[in-house]
Amino acid sequence: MNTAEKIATNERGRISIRNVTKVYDPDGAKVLAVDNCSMEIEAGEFCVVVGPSGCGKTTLLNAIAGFHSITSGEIHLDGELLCSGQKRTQPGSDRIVVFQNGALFPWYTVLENVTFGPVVQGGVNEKDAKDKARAMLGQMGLEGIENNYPSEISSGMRRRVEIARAMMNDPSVLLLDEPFRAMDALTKTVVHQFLLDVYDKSKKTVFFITHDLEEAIFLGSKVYIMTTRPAQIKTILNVDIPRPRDFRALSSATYIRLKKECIEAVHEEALKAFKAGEREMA
Amino acid sequence: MATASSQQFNWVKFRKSVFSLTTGRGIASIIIFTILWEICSRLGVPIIGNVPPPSAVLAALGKQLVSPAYWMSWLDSFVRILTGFAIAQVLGIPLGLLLGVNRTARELIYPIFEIMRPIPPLAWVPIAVIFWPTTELSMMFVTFLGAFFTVVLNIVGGASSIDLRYIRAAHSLGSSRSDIFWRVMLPATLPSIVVGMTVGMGITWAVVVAAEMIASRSGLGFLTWRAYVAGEYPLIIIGMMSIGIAGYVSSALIRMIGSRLTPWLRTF
Amino acid sequence: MSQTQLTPGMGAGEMTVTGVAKGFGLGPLHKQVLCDCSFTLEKGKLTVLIGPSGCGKSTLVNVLAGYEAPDAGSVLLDGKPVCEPGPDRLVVFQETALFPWMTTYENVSYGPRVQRKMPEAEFRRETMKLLDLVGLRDFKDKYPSQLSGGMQRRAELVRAMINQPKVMLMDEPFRGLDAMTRALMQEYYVRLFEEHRGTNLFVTSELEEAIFLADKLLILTNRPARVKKVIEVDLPRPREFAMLTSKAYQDCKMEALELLHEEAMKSFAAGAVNAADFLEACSQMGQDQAVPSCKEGPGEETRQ
Amino acid sequence: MTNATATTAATPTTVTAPAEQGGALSSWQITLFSLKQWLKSPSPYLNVLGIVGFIVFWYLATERFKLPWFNKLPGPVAVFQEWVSRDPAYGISIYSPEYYHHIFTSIWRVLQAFILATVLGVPIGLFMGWKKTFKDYTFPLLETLRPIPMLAWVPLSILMWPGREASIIFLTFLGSFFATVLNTLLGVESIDEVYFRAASSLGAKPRQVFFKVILPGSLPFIFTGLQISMGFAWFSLVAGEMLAGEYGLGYLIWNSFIMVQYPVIVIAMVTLGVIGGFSSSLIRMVGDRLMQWKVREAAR
Repeated sequence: MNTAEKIATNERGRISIRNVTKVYDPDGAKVLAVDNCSMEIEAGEFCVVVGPSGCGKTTLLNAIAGFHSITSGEIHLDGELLCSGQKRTQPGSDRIVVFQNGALFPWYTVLENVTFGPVVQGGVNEKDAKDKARAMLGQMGLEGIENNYPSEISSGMRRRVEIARAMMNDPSVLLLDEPFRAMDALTKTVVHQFLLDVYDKSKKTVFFITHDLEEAIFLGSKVYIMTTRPAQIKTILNVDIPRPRDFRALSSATYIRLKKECIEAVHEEALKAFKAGEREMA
Repeated sequence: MATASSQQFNWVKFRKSVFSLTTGRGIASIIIFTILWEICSRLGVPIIGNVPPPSAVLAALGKQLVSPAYWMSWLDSFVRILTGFAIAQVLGIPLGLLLGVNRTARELIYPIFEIMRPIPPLAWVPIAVIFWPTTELSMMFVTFLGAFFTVVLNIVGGASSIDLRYIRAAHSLGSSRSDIFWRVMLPATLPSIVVGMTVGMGITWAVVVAAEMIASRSGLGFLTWRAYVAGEYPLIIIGMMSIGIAGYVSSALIRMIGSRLTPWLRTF
Repeated sequence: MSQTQLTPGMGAGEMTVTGVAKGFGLGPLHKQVLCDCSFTLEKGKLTVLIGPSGCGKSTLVNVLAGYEAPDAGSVLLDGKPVCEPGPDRLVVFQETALFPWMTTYENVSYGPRVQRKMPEAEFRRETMKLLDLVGLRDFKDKYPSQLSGGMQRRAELVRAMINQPKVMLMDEPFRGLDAMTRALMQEYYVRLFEEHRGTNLFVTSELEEAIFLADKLLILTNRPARVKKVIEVDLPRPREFAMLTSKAYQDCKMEALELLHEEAMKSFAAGAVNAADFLEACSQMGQDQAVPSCKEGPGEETRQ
Repeated sequence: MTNATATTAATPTTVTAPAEQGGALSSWQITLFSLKQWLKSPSPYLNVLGIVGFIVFWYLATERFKLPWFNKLPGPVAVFQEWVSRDPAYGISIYSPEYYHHIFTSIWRVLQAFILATVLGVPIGLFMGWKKTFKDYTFPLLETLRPIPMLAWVPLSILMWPGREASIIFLTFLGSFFATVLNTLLGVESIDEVYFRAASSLGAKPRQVFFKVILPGSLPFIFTGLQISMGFAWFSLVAGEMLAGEYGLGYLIWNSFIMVQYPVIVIAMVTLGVIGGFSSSLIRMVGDRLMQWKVREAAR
């Protein structure tokens, strides 16, 4: 199945993370957030990273996005060095992030938000960008809300608009930082399906962070389970549920088997993180 | 590790914050400002040239620091501030709480506050002078007014925005009416009381200085005004600086007391 | 007193709700929220209330707690009518309503302190014991803002438990926690319940959580809310996470899901904004009704 | 109540009917209905009662019973008679051009100072929030000057500027300038980091970040700042005019005090209050106009 995926994808979006280590040093107390972590993400792969909160997953994502530097190791995108201990490439529209609590600009309408990328990058006139955005929103089933402000639409809608905003820029990689956290289960199922549809159509590389195991298995092609801080890879899971997936995948034998397989591993890490968190707070 | 650093004094953090670029730039900017001021003043640049140069101010400051009259002005101003401010708290906090808790009282009295609010406190000076038998009392009254409005308005705002869940939880847990007031409403409004006090203190200083300039024979405001009338221009700057320091110290004091009163708001 | 606390089922009460109706607003702005709600919270049972988004679950909790009087119908606790809030029916709120200005210890001991029925020494001992039970002894002098989300929920649980209420009303208490902490808290809560066997009402919008916890599942209809169906959940106790893949669980989920789906369709027809997402979720599932699948429950966009 | 219960219990479907009608009602009907409800509640009467009670007390204390201390104050009747008199005893009433001259002088001064403070303060504040280096150099200076109350600047300002007009405007400007700068800075700093990250991730260049994120994002704070600064402007204007003015409402208050024309003091005070309140609501209106997204958010 992997080969089939490869043919469908253009070859953009291969991420290779090599021996990345990150040490935070605020006020002299050294905290090891990521410890010698390596991953190879194929172009067009849906990669999900699962780990307890505060385990350093976000640090990894921020390094890829260009928000943070790393202490040592290297991250490459399509063979080009993105960042290493010495170098940090500025954030750019080839790696777009969808944030935890959403980052649609509240002062722009949905349409203005979606056209933000093309407009600031220049090269397109505003009318073309708007037409393209309308077409894209239409394709994604989001028509009729172009002139609303983000505060006026439901949280599920908001997250979908944000994904549309990212897709407008035709990025190599889509970075999702626990985008569906704090959503109730129902809304989640809707946005999950939406994200899967977008992925199936575009075959972009997706780097998805979450601490919900079920979500991870349902969405991902490959699931990396991380340990608590310092983050290391504990298990790698190949999810061989065929695509396109929908909710039925959740009751498939493969899904239940995979879930059973790693529920213990995740639970153990969660407990560890929970205890560690309490010790730190005491 | 984290526990250790939170309890012991963190030297690395301290060094970092004291010897940072930000501090250096801050000091540099003040030094540059002072030098520019000196130069402009000496060269007689229009407008700024009329201000006495820092060197003259420094010379005058030496004389003032040893003069008892200068320190008497500090004392006089502080007495006025503290009296006016204290009365404003004593009357304002209960009234604010009453208006916050009791709907009828709020609807009856609050509109009067709304109407009075846009009138600058200074506009009250003449009326106060007419009303009160002595100037001292009228100045205290104006000081009081400045702080009073701010405190009451802040408390009413705070009391009416208490999260309903807290009151409900307290009800459920079996609180009496007085328990709800003392253990829930009061602590929940405390942060807004503190904010009201801090802002009120700032206004109080502004009002006192103005009142002293207009109607008094003592205090820091009078010192500054007299310096102008008498043509001792460096003394104007000294007066201004003294008022600035006094105002800053009293706000810092209020903030300190405030953070004592609301330990749960401290950032850890 | 402390002994009774640990004896299963002791001090638990039975709550009977008959024909409760409640509406808000006057004249043309009137909105009927609850209508003819009748059910019983059995002694020592964990009843879970689940219903579509914005259907009035919180209003119902407010009525049971005595914060709001019903327009019609009656709420009886052990035969006596409920008319005002009291420590015999305690509410654990959405997010948490720990008083931010009190330490954990002061929060937990608040009830006995203001009820003035127990001498200080006794409730001090009791508080410490309960804090020990939930592993918060080391945090007794911390303010709620210094606790993690999970710890806050545990503190709030014991703040209610110390009063030995006849009924505990949990209004979506784990809302807003992340998936992992939430799972841990569910486990924690279900252990606590299985030891103490008080009468509990648990309100949630997550079907998976509901079935995992419940003895009895009450499904509400759309606004104006009524009890649509009562489902007995006969999964064995103690509950384990492994049960989430069992046949009995799947069957139960399927039944509940269908009912919720029906309600969502109705609410969509009535033009509710929040229902749009729900209906979409359902239509995705509608492609294959035979397999009741995805973990899922009605969502609530806005806090009530 | 029992009647209502019967219908709800018997035919649940009819219960939804009023709610649906509520949705179909036009907005002005709902407004009208809420207005009626409001008039039925005690609040408007209590509001009026409070204000009337205050005026009655003022009247009784000053003009009727002439209580000690109060008897020196002008009473409401005297003030009102003077205010609407065609032939005012002290020369100030709604018919005298003098009155409007004072008002317009004050407004004109505030307007100049306020516009100057906004034009200078908002960009400086935005720039401080945008470039850390700039903030490092300017902020300590601002913090050193800020605790000095505007009024303490009066003598210096008279000394610095040629002519009274300039020094009064300078004072008024100072009052509003600090509030504007600080609130703008606060506004920039209150913008969630995530918006900067999103913008840079979408390929925005620094200049675009400034115009498309910093400016709109800090607008709510800027307008709060402008309202506060308008309050300070009037505050310092009154001080400046009292000490150094030749016209204006502050001068009118002080002059009437010296000339023992007490009712005029109250007239001027009330006028100040009305204009002050009006000017700050004007700013709020402009703010709402510019921040449709905020208004709609609140409407939800």
